[in-house]
Amino acid sequence: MSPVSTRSPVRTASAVSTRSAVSPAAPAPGRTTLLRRLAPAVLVVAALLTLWQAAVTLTGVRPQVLPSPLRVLEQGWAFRGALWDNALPTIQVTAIGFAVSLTVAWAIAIAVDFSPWLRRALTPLLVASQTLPVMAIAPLLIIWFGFGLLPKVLVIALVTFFPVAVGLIEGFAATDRSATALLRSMGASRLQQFRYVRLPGALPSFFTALRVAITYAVTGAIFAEYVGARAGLGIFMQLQKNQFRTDLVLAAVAVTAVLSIALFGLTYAVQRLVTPWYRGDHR
Amino acid sequence: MSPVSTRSPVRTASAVSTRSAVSPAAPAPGRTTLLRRLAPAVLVVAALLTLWQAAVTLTGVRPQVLPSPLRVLEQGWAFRGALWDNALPTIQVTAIGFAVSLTVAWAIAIAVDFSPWLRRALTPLLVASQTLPVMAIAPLLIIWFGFGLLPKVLVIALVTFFPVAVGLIEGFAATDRSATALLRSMGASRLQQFRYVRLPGALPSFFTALRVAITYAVTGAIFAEYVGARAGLGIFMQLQKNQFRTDLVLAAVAVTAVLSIALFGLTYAVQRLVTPWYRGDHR
Amino acid sequence: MKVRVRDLAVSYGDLDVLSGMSLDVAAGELVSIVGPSGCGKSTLFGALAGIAGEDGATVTGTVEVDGGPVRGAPFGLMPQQDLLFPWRTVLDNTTLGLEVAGTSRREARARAQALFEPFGLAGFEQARPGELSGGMRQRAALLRTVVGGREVLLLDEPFGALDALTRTAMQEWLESVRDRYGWTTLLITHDVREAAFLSDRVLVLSPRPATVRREIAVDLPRPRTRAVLTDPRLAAVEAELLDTLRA
Amino acid sequence: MKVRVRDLAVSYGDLDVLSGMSLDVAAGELVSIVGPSGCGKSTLFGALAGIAGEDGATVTGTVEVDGGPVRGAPFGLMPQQDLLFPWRTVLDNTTLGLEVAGTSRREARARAQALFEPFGLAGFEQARPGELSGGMRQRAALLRTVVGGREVLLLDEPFGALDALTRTAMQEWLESVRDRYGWTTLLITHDVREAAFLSDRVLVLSPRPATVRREIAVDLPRPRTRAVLTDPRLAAVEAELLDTLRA
Amino acid sequence: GSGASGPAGGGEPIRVALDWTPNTNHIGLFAAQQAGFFREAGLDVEFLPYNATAPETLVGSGAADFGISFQDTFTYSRAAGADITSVMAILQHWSSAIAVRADRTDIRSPRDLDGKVYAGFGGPGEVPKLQAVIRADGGRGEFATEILDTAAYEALYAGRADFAEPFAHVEGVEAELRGEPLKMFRFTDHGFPDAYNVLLAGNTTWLQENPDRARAFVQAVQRGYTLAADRPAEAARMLKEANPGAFTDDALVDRGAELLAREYLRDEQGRVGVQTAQRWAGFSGFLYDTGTVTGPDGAPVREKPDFSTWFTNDYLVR
Ligand SMILES: Nc1ncnc2c1ncn2[C@@H]1O[C@H](COP(=O)(O)OP(=O)(O)OP(=O)(O)O)[C@@H](O)[C@H]1O
Ligand SMILES: Nc1ncnc2c1ncn2[C@@H]1O[C@H](COP(=O)(O)OP(=O)(O)OP(=O)(O)O)[C@@H](O)[C@H]1O
Ligand SMILES: [Mg+2]
Ligand SMILES: [Mg+2]
Repeated sequence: MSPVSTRSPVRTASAVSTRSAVSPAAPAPGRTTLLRRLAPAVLVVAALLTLWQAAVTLTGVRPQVLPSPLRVLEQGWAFRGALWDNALPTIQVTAIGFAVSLTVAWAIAIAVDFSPWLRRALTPLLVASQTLPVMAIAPLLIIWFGFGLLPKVLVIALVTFFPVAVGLIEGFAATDRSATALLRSMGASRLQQFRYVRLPGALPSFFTALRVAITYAVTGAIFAEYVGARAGLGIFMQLQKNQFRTDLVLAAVAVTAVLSIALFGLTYAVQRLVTPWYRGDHR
Repeated sequence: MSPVSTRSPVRTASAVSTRSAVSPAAPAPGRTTLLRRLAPAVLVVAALLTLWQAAVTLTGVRPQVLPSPLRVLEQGWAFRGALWDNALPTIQVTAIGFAVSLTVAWAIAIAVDFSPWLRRALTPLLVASQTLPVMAIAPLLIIWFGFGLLPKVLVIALVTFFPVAVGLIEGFAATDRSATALLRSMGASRLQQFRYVRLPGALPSFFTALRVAITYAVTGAIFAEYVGARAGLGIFMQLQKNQFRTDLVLAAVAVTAVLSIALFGLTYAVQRLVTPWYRGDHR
Repeated sequence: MKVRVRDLAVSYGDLDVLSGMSLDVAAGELVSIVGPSGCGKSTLFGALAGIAGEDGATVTGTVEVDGGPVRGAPFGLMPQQDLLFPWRTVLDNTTLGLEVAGTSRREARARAQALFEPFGLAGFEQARPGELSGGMRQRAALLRTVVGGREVLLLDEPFGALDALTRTAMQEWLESVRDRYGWTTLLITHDVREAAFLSDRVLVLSPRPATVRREIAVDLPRPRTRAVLTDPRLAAVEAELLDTLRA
Repeated sequence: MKVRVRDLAVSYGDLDVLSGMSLDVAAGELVSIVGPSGCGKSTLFGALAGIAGEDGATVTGTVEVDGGPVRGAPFGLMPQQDLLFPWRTVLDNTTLGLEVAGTSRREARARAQALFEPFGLAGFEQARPGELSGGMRQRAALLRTVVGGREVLLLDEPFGALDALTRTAMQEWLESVRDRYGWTTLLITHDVREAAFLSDRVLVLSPRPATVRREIAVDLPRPRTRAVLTDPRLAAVEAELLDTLRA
Repeated sequence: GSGASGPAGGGEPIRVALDWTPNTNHIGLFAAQQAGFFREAGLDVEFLPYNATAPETLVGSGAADFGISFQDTFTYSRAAGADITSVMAILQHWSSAIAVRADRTDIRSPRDLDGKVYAGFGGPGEVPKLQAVIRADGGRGEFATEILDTAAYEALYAGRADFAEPFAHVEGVEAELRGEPLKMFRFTDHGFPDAYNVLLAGNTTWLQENPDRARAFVQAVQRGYTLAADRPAEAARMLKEANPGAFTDDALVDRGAELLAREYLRDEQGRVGVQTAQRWAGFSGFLYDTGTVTGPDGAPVREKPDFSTWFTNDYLVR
């Protein structure tokens, strides 16, 4: 009986040598793993793009209606300067807006966690705030705050704070009751209970919410540009759309997507840093 | 020493009589509790409205820019017929769209949970899907699907499926590793592990995500009406906006908010039904 | 041999927990495992049940059941942490093993229900696990395991949280039904008297990394009754076990 | 009296768990509580520590410490489920009580660290609770409680998951330091020998709804050493306890 | 106020709100900027970034001093109480028109639109206007409306809608360039009054307080549109230069500018910018007659105002 390496834990009589099912067997960690992790996404995206290209070529649909991915790529590349110039302000406003959004979400969630009265008072307002169409409040924002950074930051915050706030509020509320009880038995103040149990207990829930919210951040910034902006991916999209340059609109959409995916990926890295004890089994 | 009733658990030497800190002491359950639960929200909303009314009266801002809440109410009431006629199609399309959204989210989350390959392949696509500006794809939707229900349903699904999918995916992944291990030791198939552990374990996370998503559902429907519609709250808002009737736009926003809050509240009721074992301490 | 283990080695990263452990269990036998806290007893069960890898262990070695590879799920594991599912009632927790094996819910419930009385859990069928006391949780977990109908039971401290009386009652129950169902049983316990009373053989493990330091056969007639408790042979085994552990 | 409890009644909905329980504990005394599984021992501790309401219990009655109302947090509770926090290392779990009381992190760590060796946890300071064995978790939870520096310790089955040897070592450790720190201790155990060995008095509870059925004083010299284990007076107390439980 | 200082009075820049991303409707504004007309008049002019808020709202609330407007949106806004005055007509005639795809042989004149689908923007006067045109052409004026806003043209091209109302000098040119021309039915060809398609509106209070700066600004804009009317190619170049990156298709701008200069920028007397009470009374009066105009209190108004108070030629060079 010579030892055989298998991935399944000891379930067979033949000699087994198995390594954690958690961290997938990796011959050489670094680059190879990354490549193997990215492969499925790359494959599927490639397949979809090919399908799309084929569909456009076969149906001969007008590029104003649906340009082929190759055309989007080509034109996007030709206009890379303009795309970059417009991406920068969007990235800037996204960063500031999302920072504000996180601050607001944490502040609200903590306040609500400490006061059931506030919880009941604010919850309907928070929900209602998500129903405000930006179009309806844009004039107010402009009249009050002009065309500077502020109204855009407000729009992004408005669009993205809610998932984080809800995730945190429910995360706090869902923490293990007996753990809180233990702390209370130690005479822990409400603040200490929060710090030692509710806060760390809510972090996984926070990161889930963060992933949802961060996805909306860039889109929110583009949306915010409707309130008034001189440059930005949203402005670029509108300019191109009004000139029937669907290909360039989609190029800008692609840039947005790449930005969002990068931010989304970033949350995993941050999570690993902040909650080293927590391992969802992302098998 | 005569027994005194207090809300805090036995911490004093004076005779104590304490009832669960969880369900707040309620003299007569039914109506009174509900009233007391709603009081904070009603108070805060009333305060805000008063402030707004005062601000409008004092600054004398034109109603086309910012109407007073009383005017919104009055005009909203005057146009209650139109509001109702437009709310109905929006509610209808919201219901259908959100049903589709939930189905899609569950399908994706389950698929991804069963296949790490799919997880890696789809995650970037899911994130990217959230970056598609409705404005940019609206023309495509119309060209492909016409003016019927379908494009609107698609927009709502697109806007709302993501939080649910992410909540479910992470909920599945976060379930207790040792509980899964126990089931594996029983020889449970992947499907059984899912059914007996991952599914019930993910439900709290699902409901958190549901609350975020359902808030976007009505707004999503209004947004979807930009894709093309004959009636609906979104159409009503556009019409009134073009007529500079900010008061009626806000009346429609108010209807939207009430609808969203109602749906939001509904999730708690459903959650209590579906996960009776789970009690976040919504103190 | 019902179960045959050879050269089983388990490590968590740099921490070697089991190093080349071998053991045999005959069909119908009850073998106890005693050893210092943290030596690797629970880890051994995890490796047998095929779930040690789940929390990051590296496992090598051979496990055979009935002389061949492990097929299906012959092991019924009662983990040290009871792992009752908060979303199921106590009754539905106890039917889990049966449901997984494909027994109909109704049938499973009937079979589990029958044990609630002898396990002192009558009246708590519809309670949630959070409403049970520590000892009641443990009994529910044991109930879930024995009702699951597996050939080999792996019981990790099944009576650890029980008072003397309840404990004796449960031990006697186990002794009385073990034979009837032909269970092959591996039992982790820290109570040498319990080990001596219930076992055919007791394996004493060394501190981590664990190997079988000593194997002690208990030559007492079966089925064992309360009378055995005063048998000097039992006391002798007990003393021998303690001595080995102290060594 | 350090602790004075009068007419304590606790119920979960329709389930009466404690009904009019009264007891006194003198300063520096160690009082054990034994009783059938599920009778309400842990519930009693929860009520004393002021947290029974947390999971939905209705509590009535009087608890006094030092002859007056309960002020601050005089009780150091070691719960039956260890409740180690997964997000803290083992060391940081054990410093929790000190941190809550306002001790600096550094000082708290130093004090807890000193106990890792006698508790057999040396080398696991930086491990996560999930990487400990059942017995190691229990020892970490005990460490957290005793290092917290409270006047009254409520220990719920502190040695339940330990093997005989480790258990004896821990009991002896407790006996040796109890006096030094002047701890008043209430101890839940299902091991009558342990109760007899460690206690000044043992309270035997009735089945649910629990009241104090019998109080048995243990007249053995302190500090108690291994020698006491063979003392016939200990055996007598043990027998009396078992008898009372069986009644 | 302080704004009553001389034409060179610096102070705050003059803020101009645009209705849309830069396009040929704005040609004169940017021509004036590029040709230095504003500088010559001592004016600091700031074009506000494009945004989703109606220029009438911005101008009326004082968030902007001037803005691009249209005769119908101006009418609704002013009737609702907005503090705005039209200071110049930019397009002297309808450039927007009813359009169907040129290959629609089944639609030869507006009366054939009965029972068809209109891709609209949700403007309150749209439907009555189209009904009037169809009825004037002998139809019943019954058609379905899909409110599509910016997706209207795509729906038209894709055949999901049958007709829409594009600008001849923007979408019309674009369609031609693309080789899928549109068939246009001009309103004036079907018994409908002519109208100022595009206007320049100012904040009334600001105008009164800053008469000199107002005059200087409006005249500079008028010079810009005159330049566009005289030398469209040059004006188009300026428009593009003023908005780098905004135009991807030169031909669209050039052909649009040419068409504007040829047909829309001058009135019957060849003047640029001048408005008449008669033209105002025509289309705006029609809108009042439809009952869709509402007053500041939200109630429909039918009684027509004195339209001559709505506009002024006072700031123009005459
Ligand atoms: N959260 C709860 N909700 C409802 N019932 C509960 C709850 N906690 C405990 N009980 C009930 O109270 C009774 C006493 O429980 P308790 O935990 O105090 O028992 P115990 O004496 O500590 O038993 P053991 O020795 O098994 O730990 C049990 O019948 C249990 O079912
Ligand atoms: N998931 C894990 N990760 C890392 N180390 C682990 C893990 N589980 C167990 N260990 C280590 O393995 C060793 C053996 O643990 P195990 O649970 O098998 O002990 P045990 O013999 O069952 O002890 P006890 O009687 O206290 O339950 C311990 O030192 C423990 O720290
Ligand atoms: Mg163990
Ligand atoms: Mg207990």
